[in-house]
Amino acid sequence: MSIRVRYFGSLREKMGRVDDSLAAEDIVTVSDVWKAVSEGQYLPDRILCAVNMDYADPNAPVKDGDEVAFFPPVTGG
Amino acid sequence: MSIRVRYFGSLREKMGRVDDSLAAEDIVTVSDVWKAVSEGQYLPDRILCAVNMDYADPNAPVKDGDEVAFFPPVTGG
Amino acid sequence: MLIQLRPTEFDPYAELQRHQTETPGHAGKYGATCAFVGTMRDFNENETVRRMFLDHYPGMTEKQLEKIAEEARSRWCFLDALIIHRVGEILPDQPIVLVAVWSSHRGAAFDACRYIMEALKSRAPFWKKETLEHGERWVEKNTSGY
Amino acid sequence: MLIQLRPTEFDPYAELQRHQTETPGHAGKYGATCAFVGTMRDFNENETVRRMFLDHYPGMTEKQLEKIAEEARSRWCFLDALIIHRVGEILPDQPIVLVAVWSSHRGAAFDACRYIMEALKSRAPFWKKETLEHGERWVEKNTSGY
Repeated sequence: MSIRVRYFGSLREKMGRVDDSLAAEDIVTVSDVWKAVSEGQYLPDRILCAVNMDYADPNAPVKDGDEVAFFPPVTGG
Repeated sequence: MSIRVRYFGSLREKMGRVDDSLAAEDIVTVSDVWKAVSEGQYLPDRILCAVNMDYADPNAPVKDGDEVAFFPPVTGG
Repeated sequence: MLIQLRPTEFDPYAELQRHQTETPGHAGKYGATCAFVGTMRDFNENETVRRMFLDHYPGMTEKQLEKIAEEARSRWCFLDALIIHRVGEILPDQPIVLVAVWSSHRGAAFDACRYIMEALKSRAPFWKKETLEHGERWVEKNTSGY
Repeated sequence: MLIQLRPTEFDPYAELQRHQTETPGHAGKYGATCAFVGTMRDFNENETVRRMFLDHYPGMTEKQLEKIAEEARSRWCFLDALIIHRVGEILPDQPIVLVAVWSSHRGAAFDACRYIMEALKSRAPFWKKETLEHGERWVEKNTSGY
């Protein structure tokens, strides 16, 4: 199982990196991805999630090869 | 008493003229002006009225020197 | 605020650019611009329209447009507004009206621009006469845009 | 429909003019154009802003803008839409976003343009970082425009 994890906006600065590559086998949902990259923390309410460039629920499933992204509320326009 | 009466849009063609000058002494309201220029007819519902370039009610008073206008619904924009 | 009647064709986008550039003190102050352009179509009510004559009431038309703009300004907070309206002979694909509002926030820009357009359509003294393939006709009534 | 991200400054009015002229088959067919331009202000939340960096998520940003435009098209009848959004370093008074909708009737043009702007503000992956007189800050949240 290989998942690319990406961070944007202020979260990128908080994480101190732009992305991660996960190889863990016990990842089922977006929440599991967050736990794996944040030393077991719960996903903060205000952080948005995307799987393969579409918005996703924290409970959404992830599979091998997916790109998962986390970011703060968007502020374009 | 002198009142200038003006017509616009399709009403101008129906009246067959662009304006009238009234000198009658028995004119009190906009409706009276219409009667004077239309051989005693009532003002049709769909015809709009203005006195001195502001929209006016058929019952609005007119006075010496006023400019009264009649026209169909506006279709600009 | 600038309100103008134009007897000849105008380019709404060049007018927007010019007005924005030439208005002093605006740079950096507005965050939102909403612009509406009404353009003459080559058909109306299933008939081909060759050209159009736009009648107006000189003096009253300007006065009513000023009133409409002042009403909008009393209801929404905005920095500036521009209204340009054609009069006279108009051909298909030519702009008829431009309404633009500059404000700090987008809600006021959208609301005020739309308010001005709707009020203009229902109250500004303009009358359209269309030349069809055979004959002419006065447009009877504007429809609501809401 | 055309959706573009731009790494350098653009002139929204020149873009509108160009898109309208270059799109085949539109002349005489649209009666209404509603355009919104979002421009960078030189202040925000009582602080002077010197410049701004607009982060985005390449791929997802375009994908979400496409979705938003398709949603608008499924809800309102319109002929064409144009969305241009800046990314990267932006200075005060520079345009950030242009959204325009061409349609037969003005209600659909206003509604669809505003819908696209609101959806873009709440769902398109862009993030603003402001450079103030002293220090930097990420903009936390967009407010509703209704």
